[in-house]
Amino acid sequence: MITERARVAIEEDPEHARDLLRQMLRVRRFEEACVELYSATKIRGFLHVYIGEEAVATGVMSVVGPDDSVVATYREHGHALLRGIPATAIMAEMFGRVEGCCRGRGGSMHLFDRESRFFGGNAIVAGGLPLAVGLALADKMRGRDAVTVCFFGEGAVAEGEFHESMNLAALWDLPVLFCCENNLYAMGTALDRSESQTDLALKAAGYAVAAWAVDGMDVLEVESAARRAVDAIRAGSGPHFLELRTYRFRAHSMFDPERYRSKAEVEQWMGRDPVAQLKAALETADELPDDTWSKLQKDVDDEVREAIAFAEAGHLEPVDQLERFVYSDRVAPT
Amino acid sequence: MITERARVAIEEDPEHARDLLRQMLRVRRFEEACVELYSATKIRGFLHVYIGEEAVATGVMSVVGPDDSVVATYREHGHALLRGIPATAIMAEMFGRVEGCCRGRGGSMHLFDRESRFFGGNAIVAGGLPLAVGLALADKMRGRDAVTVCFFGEGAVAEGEFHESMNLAALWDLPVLFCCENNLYAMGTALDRSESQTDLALKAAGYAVAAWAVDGMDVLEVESAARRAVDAIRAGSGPHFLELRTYRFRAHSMFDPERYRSKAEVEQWMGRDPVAQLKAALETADELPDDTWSKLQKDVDDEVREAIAFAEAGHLEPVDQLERFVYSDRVAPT
Amino acid sequence: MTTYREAMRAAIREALQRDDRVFLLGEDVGRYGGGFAVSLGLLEEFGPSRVRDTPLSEAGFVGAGIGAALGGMRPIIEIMTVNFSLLALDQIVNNAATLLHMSGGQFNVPVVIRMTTGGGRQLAAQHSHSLEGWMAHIPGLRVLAPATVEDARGMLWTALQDPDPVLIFEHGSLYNVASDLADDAGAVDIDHAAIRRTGADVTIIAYGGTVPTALDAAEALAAESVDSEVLDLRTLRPLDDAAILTSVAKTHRAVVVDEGWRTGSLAAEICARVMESAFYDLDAPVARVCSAEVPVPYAKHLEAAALPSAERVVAAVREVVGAHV
Amino acid sequence: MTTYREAMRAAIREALQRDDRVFLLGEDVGRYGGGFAVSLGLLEEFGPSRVRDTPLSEAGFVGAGIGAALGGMRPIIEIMTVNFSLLALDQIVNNAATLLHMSGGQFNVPVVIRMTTGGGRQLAAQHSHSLEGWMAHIPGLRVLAPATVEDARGMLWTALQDPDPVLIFEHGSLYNVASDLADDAGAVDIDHAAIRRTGADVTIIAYGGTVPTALDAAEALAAESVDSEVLDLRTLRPLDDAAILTSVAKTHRAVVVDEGWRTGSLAAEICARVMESAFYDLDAPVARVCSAEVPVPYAKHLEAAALPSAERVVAAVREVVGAHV
Ligand SMILES: Cc1ncc(C[n+]2csc(CCOP(=O)(O)OP(=O)(O)O)c2C)c(N)n1
Ligand SMILES: Cc1ncc(C[n+]2csc(CCOP(=O)(O)OP(=O)(O)O)c2C)c(N)n1
Ligand SMILES: [Mg+2]
Ligand SMILES: [Mg+2]
Repeated sequence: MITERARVAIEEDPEHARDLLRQMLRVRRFEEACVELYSATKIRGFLHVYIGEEAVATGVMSVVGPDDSVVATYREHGHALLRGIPATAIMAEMFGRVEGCCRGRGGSMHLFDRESRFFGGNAIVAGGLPLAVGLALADKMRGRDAVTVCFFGEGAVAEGEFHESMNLAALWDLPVLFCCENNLYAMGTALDRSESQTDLALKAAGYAVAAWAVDGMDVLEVESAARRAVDAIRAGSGPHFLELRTYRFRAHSMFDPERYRSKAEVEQWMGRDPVAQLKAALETADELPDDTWSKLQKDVDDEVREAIAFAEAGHLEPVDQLERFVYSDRVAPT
Repeated sequence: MITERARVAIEEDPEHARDLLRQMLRVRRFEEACVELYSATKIRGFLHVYIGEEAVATGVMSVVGPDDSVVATYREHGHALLRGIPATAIMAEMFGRVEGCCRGRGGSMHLFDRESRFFGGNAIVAGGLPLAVGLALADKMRGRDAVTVCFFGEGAVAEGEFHESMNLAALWDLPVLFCCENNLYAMGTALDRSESQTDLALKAAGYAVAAWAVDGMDVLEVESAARRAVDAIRAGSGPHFLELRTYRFRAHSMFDPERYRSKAEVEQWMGRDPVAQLKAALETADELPDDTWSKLQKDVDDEVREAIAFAEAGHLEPVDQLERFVYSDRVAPT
Repeated sequence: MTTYREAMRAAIREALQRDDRVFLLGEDVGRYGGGFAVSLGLLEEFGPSRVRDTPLSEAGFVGAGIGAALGGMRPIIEIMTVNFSLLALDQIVNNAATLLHMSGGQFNVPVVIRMTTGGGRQLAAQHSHSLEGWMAHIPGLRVLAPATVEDARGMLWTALQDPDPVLIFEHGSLYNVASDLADDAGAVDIDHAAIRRTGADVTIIAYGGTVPTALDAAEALAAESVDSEVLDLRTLRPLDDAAILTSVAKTHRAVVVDEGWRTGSLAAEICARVMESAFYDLDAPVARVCSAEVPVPYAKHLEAAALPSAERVVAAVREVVGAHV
Repeated sequence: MTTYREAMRAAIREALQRDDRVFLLGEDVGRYGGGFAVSLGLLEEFGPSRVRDTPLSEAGFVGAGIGAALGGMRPIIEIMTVNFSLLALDQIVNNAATLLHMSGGQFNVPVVIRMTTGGGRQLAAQHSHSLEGWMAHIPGLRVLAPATVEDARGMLWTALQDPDPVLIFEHGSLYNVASDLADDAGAVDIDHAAIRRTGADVTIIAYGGTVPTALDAAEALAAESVDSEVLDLRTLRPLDDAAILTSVAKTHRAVVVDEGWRTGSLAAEICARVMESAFYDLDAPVARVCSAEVPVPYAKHLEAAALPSAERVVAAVREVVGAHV
């Protein structure tokens, strides 16, 4: 089953479609490795994987430019990777190494990167939304033509910080793209047990924010919706809200017996695996010869393997540096 | 100009209409006295008067029963008075006397009364909304057929606590009547500078809460809307939201130069004075003979005068009682 | 053997059984079984009204719990971790702690708010706070820190009898601690500190997650013939001054072990009180072993360096005991 | 003569003039002129983008200010009063104070957050908090408490040069205080405490709203020939230990005056530090004059009894100085 949009998109630019596949696969393989490394106690703390949801970040990130800003959640390995943080630096971070993108201080939930304007990695649900509003405000005040993309789960919608942020962004007409990753659960809480009104795009109307729902399992759909939204934002039409309907295939974190949903439901969604879907579409269109696919897989596997080797070989920050970065090193202010 | 509803209502029950007039006048005169007493430094702290908005609390409170609960804001002298707290106890409270309804510990912004289930008097904007949700939850869990009425200004709508409370009340299908006193300003901030979407009743749709807007300058309109909502809530149809469109004739508090609105605007709204309107309607209907009106005024003036005398004659809590009521007196828990 | 987690669960179960005004509410307390599996199975036993999952809205549901208490219920509110309680502080400080006083004694707030606290599990800066000492600053609250399986089992019921708001801080590292628990274990007093080890040379004052640390340190010190008394505060507000002063009067030396950041810690308060009331009893200044003043880092070795450890306690005690031993 | 309010306004104006990355945001800072009239006239001068009214959403606009700082701006966020900051604590503690560390030094947060603090104006329990000492518990923040017109004028610019978040607490009772201010008054240092009165017998340590109280007490004590040194902390985090210890080394006695509630107060921290570092210098335990541990009551006489006063300071000093004078 291949959608018309996929058919056309692949026909128009098969290289780009293959790249999207590759990006999704990078995230998938990287996180599969993370899960194993967690079991091997190489990675510790909380680990939240994005497996099943890769189409969302891949599709959105594909239309985000280098001057744009990105704010994410604790389920952000994929976002970080897609934003351009090297897999090596991310993996080293999760190993707690000084070579990590945050020198080992952040861990899985707190990946940051100044160069690519990747502002975390926030472990407080909805805590990143006000930051996104502020980043967009700064851009607007400085006359910069940039968009701030803010990812968050549907669970965040119940938080007051969501409400305040939507209102501020709309009131001040700010260039923010709110990307609500609706995977139907917040830990064990199904959407209909967290929201009295479960049509999230409709909720955005309460703030006069343009919004629509998107099939978050189809990376081409996501990309097209994100492009439409980002273009509109760049054209000055204020904040936009996308509800990206997706599903996490794995447990919430490494400590989740998954008592709140049925195996059947999970399997049904797995039938819509975004990686498998795009792969099938490319195959149908004869745009994924075996050797291309093998090469693609190998590249991805190499990248992950290298990342692990890099992390393994990494060093620990000397303990006497513990209190560094509580305050800025006293050089001239940035 | 007398509305059809007013004509009918007065015809059906002139006594009741006169009582509504009397209640509004009680609030009006009481607060006029408060303003004077503030200037005379008898009352201190912050003082927020409700002058111009009396129809709202009067109309709503008229349909609230003794087992219902009421939660209000710092602009709550009227609500307290209408709920049945004696004017004497309220005035003594503002004088800081031990005979005050909170023994002088609360002051103008914190009037409470256990007997009439009047739960304050909250000086944190939107801070009372979660309490109202909880009171209604308790009623529902105990199988009590009661409604919790929660008053708040339109400024509160921007707060996260508003959002979280609306969602919880709707999600749990609780008997709460949210009364949004939309007087168009939050201190100096006009509604359209605090909300990206200024149709507040529409906002309630985001929570699947039944809502409508009401002319808050017409006590009969307010009463009828409140009755409809309270009846629906008692019938089990969950929380309701009323946007009561009103206006405060005076400054926000005693420290407000009112630089944010024009005299003309204030005067225009004063032309819709809820007290004057109902009085005129009663006169038109020949239901307010001069002597009735004189008597009514005299009763109200007497009540206010008595309250002041009572407060003046009140006593101070001994200073050695300062630390009382931080924790309950250690008798059996209530 | 019973774990701290099981003891806590048994306490909640007992409360739900004994008093139909009691109910549990919080994020994922129901179907998920609790973020730390404390309430696992209770939904099945008591149903979704009394084991009530909430949306992610800390201010909203904590405030709703406070309102329900005003309305005659006895809610047990679970905030998944102390880190999220920052979102609910307005409700805790401006309402729960304040209503009784503002209302001139009319409205007490019989609510119990439980939360997981502390670091040590590599959860990094936003998930490792120890704010129980900080919260103990607020008049109107009672603050408990059960450190033992017995206290995990017994403090809740007593807290529920309190007419005023009680916060219970459960250190995340304690949930898997197991010990024997009497079959008839039940409510315990929450007014007094407890001596967990008697000793003559120094008083090590600890609470919650630092009690095991203090006991470990005391063991190690015993090998150096330093005889430590370990005092478990149990209740952080109000502090049991008498217990602290009695012990210090005996040992003349004290070390406070507190996972909070040093500046403005509960340990500082204890120092101040000991100085105020027992200045002339002291043979050395009271020492503090607190967390380093950094947002807790993820990397294991950095985190370990940031938090109090038995080694750091031993070192502090050695210093305090000084040349006298 | 310049009032503290005018000095603060001049400081904001100067910042807006000198650095186009600076802007002011908060509730009613614009058309209303500020809840305490600090920003009166600035909207007209700088326009609604740079003097930016916000809706009532403390978490939202404080977080937005933090985000704007990340985005290269230098926001001055006004929280109308400290009481409402409880709604924004998640943003302050979990983001502003933490981002630099979590990001391994990549993202500093150059934001200044101003708020009115303190009691004494009969505003009752929800509008009279003194939480500046409490906030000083949080690593990653710098906390200032200007007590003089000069500091009101000069601290802001220095704070804006700080690459990290700075909280400025303005005591409500100070706004109308007036004193001479040099025409060229400008930025002041924010690293050091200041001696506001030299003396030999006792050090009275105060900050913000309690500095005038301490000075009044010192005057009264002078009449009894007790010669007090008054130390204005100015910066509550990090504390200027050297200044405190130097003065105490001279006087051997100290009284801390702190409007925060006693338990867990900044005063406790100072007691602890003095004990840790100057135990053998002390001739008497350090005393504290703090607020009574009650939600501040409305009635004037009760409120007055709850807050530190010159009389209470005098009494405490007398006790500390004891028989020696
Ligand atoms: C303010 C806050 N409350 C609670 C938590 C604990 N928690 C972590 S993730 C999570 C669920 C979030 O769900 P959602 O926003 O849908 O994101 P998802 O995990 O599904 O990607 C919860 C409750 C938290 N991190 N922050
Ligand atoms: C959380 C919070 N922020 C700010 C304030 C200061 N403040 C007091 S009243 C008010 C305006 C509230 O407006 P609205 O809700 O419309 O009620 P109104 O005063 O118009 O009745 C503000 C900003 C407060 N009390 N609480
Ligand atoms: Mg989700
Ligand atoms: Mg209003």
